[in-house]
Amino acid sequence: MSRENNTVEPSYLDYKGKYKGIFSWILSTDHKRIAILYLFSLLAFFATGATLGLLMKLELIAPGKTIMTAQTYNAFFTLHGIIMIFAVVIPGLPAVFGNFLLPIMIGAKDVAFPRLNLLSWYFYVAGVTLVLISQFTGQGPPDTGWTFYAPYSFRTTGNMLPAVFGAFVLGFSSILTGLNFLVTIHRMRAPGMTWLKMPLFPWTLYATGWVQLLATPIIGITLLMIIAERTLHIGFFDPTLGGDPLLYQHLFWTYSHPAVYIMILPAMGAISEIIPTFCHKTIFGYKFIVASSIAIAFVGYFIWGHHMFTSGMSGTALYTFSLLTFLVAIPSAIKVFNWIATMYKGSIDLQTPFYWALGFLFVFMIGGFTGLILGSLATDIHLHNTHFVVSHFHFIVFGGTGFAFFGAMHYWYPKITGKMYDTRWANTGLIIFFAGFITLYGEMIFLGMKGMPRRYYDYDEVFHTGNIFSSLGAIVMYFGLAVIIINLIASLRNGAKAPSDPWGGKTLEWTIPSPPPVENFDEIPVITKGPYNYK
Amino acid sequence: MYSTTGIEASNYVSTYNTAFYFIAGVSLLLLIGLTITMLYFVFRYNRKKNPVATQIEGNTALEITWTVIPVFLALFMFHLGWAGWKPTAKPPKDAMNITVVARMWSFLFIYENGKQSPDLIVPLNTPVKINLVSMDVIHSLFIPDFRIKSDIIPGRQKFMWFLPQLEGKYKIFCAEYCGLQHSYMHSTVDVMTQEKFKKWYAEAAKPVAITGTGPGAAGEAIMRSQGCFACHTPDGTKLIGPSYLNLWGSQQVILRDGKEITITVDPDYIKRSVLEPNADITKGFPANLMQSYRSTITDDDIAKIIEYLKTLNDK
Amino acid sequence: MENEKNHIIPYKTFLYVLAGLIALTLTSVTLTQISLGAMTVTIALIIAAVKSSFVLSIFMHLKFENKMFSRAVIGVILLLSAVIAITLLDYLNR
Amino acid sequence: MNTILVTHRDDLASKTGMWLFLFTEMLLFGGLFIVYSVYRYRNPIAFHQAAHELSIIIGTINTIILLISSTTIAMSITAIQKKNKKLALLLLGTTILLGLAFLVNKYFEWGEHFKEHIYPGSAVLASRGHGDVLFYGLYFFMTGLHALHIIIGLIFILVVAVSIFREKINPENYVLLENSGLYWHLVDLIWIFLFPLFYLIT
Ligand code: HEA
Ligand code: HEA
Ligand code: HEC
Ligand code: CUA
Ligand SMILES: [Cu+2]
Repeated sequence: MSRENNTVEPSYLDYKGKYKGIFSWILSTDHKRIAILYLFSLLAFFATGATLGLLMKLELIAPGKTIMTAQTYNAFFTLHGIIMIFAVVIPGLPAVFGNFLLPIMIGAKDVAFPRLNLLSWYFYVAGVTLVLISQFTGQGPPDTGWTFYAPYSFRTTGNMLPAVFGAFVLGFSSILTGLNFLVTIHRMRAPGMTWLKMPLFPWTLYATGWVQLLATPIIGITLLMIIAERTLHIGFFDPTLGGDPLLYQHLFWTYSHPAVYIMILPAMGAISEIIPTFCHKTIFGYKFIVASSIAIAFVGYFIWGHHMFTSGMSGTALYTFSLLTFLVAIPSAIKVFNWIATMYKGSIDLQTPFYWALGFLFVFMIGGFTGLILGSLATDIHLHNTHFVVSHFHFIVFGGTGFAFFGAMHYWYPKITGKMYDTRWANTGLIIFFAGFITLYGEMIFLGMKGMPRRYYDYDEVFHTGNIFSSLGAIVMYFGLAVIIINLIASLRNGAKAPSDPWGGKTLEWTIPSPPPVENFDEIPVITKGPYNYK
Repeated sequence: MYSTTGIEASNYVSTYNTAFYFIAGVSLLLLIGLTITMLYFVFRYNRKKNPVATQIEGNTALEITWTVIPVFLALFMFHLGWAGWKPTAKPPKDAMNITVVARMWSFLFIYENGKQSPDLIVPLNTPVKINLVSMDVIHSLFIPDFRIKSDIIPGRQKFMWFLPQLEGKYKIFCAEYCGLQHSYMHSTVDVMTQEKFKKWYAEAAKPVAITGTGPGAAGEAIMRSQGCFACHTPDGTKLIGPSYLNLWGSQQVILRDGKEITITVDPDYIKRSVLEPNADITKGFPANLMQSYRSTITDDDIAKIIEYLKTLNDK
Repeated sequence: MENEKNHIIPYKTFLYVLAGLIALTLTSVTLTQISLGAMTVTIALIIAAVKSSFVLSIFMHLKFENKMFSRAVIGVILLLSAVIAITLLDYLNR
Repeated sequence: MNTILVTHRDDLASKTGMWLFLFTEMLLFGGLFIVYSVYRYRNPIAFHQAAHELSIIIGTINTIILLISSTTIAMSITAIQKKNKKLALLLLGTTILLGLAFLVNKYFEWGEHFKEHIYPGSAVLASRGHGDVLFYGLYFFMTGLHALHIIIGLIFILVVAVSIFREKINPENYVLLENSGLYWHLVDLIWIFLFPLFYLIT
């Protein structure tokens, strides 16, 4: 801590480089500045997507037309899904916190390919821009859902091409980030940091990197095939040309199932950082957590078929996919148990990030358990494409990845900005948010069990009561989120100055000043001990 | 939809319940147990109560325990799911065959004697095998009360079967997103006693029930059962396809082989529009949305449809 | 730094490999032209696999590089084969 | 490794990065191979007969062209290691010429199909049935994507050649040349599989 005030090096925020003003950001190859670029663009897209979600819920508050037409509703859930999946939760933690912290946590000065890193941000923004362009050009917005199922995606008059191409470009951005992280982790760990001395967040980024690298090309080529089929009428998936629509689903989910682990693994990594810090205790079962990350990444590659249980796959395929789906739950179970065991005999400091971690554990379990119910063949036949599925993935995507994202934001906020935030407001926001969240998505479980199909603009009267509750939950959540975001923004101005290690964390990022200097480390540290050493 | 009365509307309800209640039960126990443990730790090992943490690196015996137990639980969950699915693949030999033709945005059920109906009418306690045919995109036939659903894939032979066990009317939904009116693509299963069904089935002469009276009533009934009104309106509102109002005898600009020509709407044109809708595309409307009705509409029907269209002029 | 071990492969090696590759190509062309029934696919693919292992190990230096690279390549190939196999699990059993 | 960032150079890192990129390329084509195997399995006869119409001669010539070009680019690495700049450039030039020859062949081959009105979306093709539509769809898409990779590879090699000429790539620092070689070999590798799948298995 002694270095804090007499550093010669300016922080990355004050650094004066070649360029001025906004150019010093959008042309910067500093991993920390790129992370901030990602953070702000991502929050903007998240706000867009979340507003669409809220509007959809308002439409669903009563049967029949409430505030929008069916066409608008269909376009909304499509855009909502595309933005939330491809532009928010897939890049989410890796692109923002991974970019900022990965090099620091492994004791490096930057990622392996800084310029490639900046390029991937440009791809990211370009991809989302294309998706947004598709809304306002051509004959109406795309209306296929984020899954672009064939053959509907060839029949619709919606403006598919920019949206599909946008998703393709976003995939490219994701690949470049993954590639960069893999090389960085392989080549740039500080001297003495062996694989098993690496903190868990970089470990999950490593596992994620492989999934990004090896799964994303599959959707890339699939989206290219859709484009070719729509423009050149090459027969791939359209049954009128001899194609098989199920093959499209196979290819789509070959990527999109592993993609859900791209979303959750870094989230699990962030939770694995938060819990030991606030328990002031080394993590329980480090090696098992590492192994389970790799197991999730690996097994997760082979269970895509559980999205197609009612599509008429062969019995053998159903058997295999369902069995493997249950097996992939085991590594997640191991993680949950180890996290809870870490709290045992800890010295728990109840700060906002820790509350988020507790919230994460709770909603992640609900999401995971609803996942198990969907993984079972007999039950999925009834629940597939109902609001039960919608509930499952909001619990686990928003509840899992989203909670971890907000947890990480509150955990690393002092490091990134150099300011402390107001804890009281942060906790208030969290409580409102949590209450809204459970009402909103909890109710959907029962709607789904009753048989309310998803992507329904209008619904039967029997579902009305449940939808009222659910929609009210969305409004409550809206206020909670507003409190949280406003508090964080206000703290940028009013917050107290953050010390270099406000929480008593032991990983490398807490050894350097807040905010970090441009080069991260004056001197590259030499690692001799494990990452969570509280002795 | 989600009956909790304990009476099972189809043969799948009990297998569904077994799997669901086992998985949900174990999950709920774990959720409550783990949450309480977590909260207890947070309370008991709070910094105020426990200022110094005890460092514990791990415990291999524990790790093995909490790996192996979930593995067995998970395998059993899988087993229940598989056991519940298996019967769906094997329809009984004596099952009654019905074909469903799904298209944007209606179902049409066709019986072995040629009878057509927009609702699914089945006899109690008789296994029913439904052959699934889609004319355009993927749809999905979903009967929540029966706990059964199956996608209907264009270009593929598929079936689903079930045994209705309780008299009554139940909802059918389309559960695969299929475009604008997806949420309006629903229908009803009507499970009736064997005798009642036999009577209904024997009224084969009239494929569809005519509700109205007047010259166009038969045509309108056909169009209602075929689902034409999902895309066309009789009152001039533009939906997906052109409205029928004042269509008959009017001049229309159409695209034939990419060239614009003007035609007069006459019986031939109507016939072409219904049987080969993608040969002539009305200007300003998308091609490939309306698919041929050759398999379900006869020339006789078309004549009736024309009678109906005539009634829509100059209102 | 690891940049030091620059293995130099003599020109001759490459020419031998090229000769081998061309020979294999011609073999595969002739073999598949005689009708071998179901074996044709297998033979053609085996020859292609042999050819690619030459390209990978010699042209692409895998033989002389850190073992990590060859392991990764094998891993990726196995992964892709597994994905194809699982997809076919559906199609072969419909 | 603790040198200052700007002058820091890590050849192994850039080679690792290149390999990882090649993995994504392998899976990109891998997706198409999945499609190919499924449709071949479902339309064995049509695929069998359609493959007869492709010219084995052009295919074989193109295979050999690519193999030679792979050899020349591999040899140019040896040349640069032996500090023989002229030979390295000559070998790279040969590679580029061979790559262009491949494209010219492809142009004539495709032209032949177009003359027979066989191209995606053509009425003639549609009238021949689903199996043919799928076969030719895959054929044009896969060889087209492959040709696109050839073009990208040629540009890459051209850049490398210029850098060698300007001695930016030199016996001390030639990882870029190695990377362009890796890319080119991958393109070759993919062709090694495309060739039997489309031309030979008849
Ligand atoms: C972050 C993203 C994420 C994650 C991590 C998961 C995790 C899981 N998902 Fe989910 N899923 C989605 C995102 C995600 N999912 C999305 C977006 C969709 C919908 C896509 C669409 O159609 O639009 C979806 C859809 C989906 C389906 C398809 C439903 C349908 O359409 O019919 C299925 C079916 O099997 C499924 C299963 C699972 C399972 C078994 C897990 C498991 O990994 C969960 C494992 C976790 C636990 C089980 C909890 C912790 C464990 C314990 C506390 C110990 C006890 C455990 C045992 C006894 C085994 N998911
Ligand atoms: C990360 C993923 C994510 C997130 C966070 C959300 C968030 C929300 N989603 Fe979801 N959703 C998806 C991913 C996600 N969604 C996906 C993949 C689908 C499937 C799409 C498909 O079918 O193709 C889907 C589908 C989906 C449906 C189903 C549509 C249907 O099938 O008929 C519904 C319906 O209610 C819904 C609602 C919501 C709501 C109310 C929120 C809310 O939680 C949003 C709540 C947030 C707020 C209300 C706060 C907003 C705050 C601000 C605006 C201020 C912020 C300011 C700054 C950041 C500066 N979503
Ligand atoms: C999926 C939506 C859809 C359904 C269902 C549908 N149509 Fe159409 N129909 C269209 C569209 C779109 C057009 C305009 C494009 C074209 O001509 O193919 C059209 C055009 C027509 C035309 C030509 C109208 C004109 O202005 O030239 C007639 C007649 C017609 N439909 C009759 C029917 C009948 C009869 C049925 C039911 C048996 C039916 N349609 C069902 C979408 C539909
Ligand atoms: Cu038909 Cu949805
Ligand atoms: Cu999944």
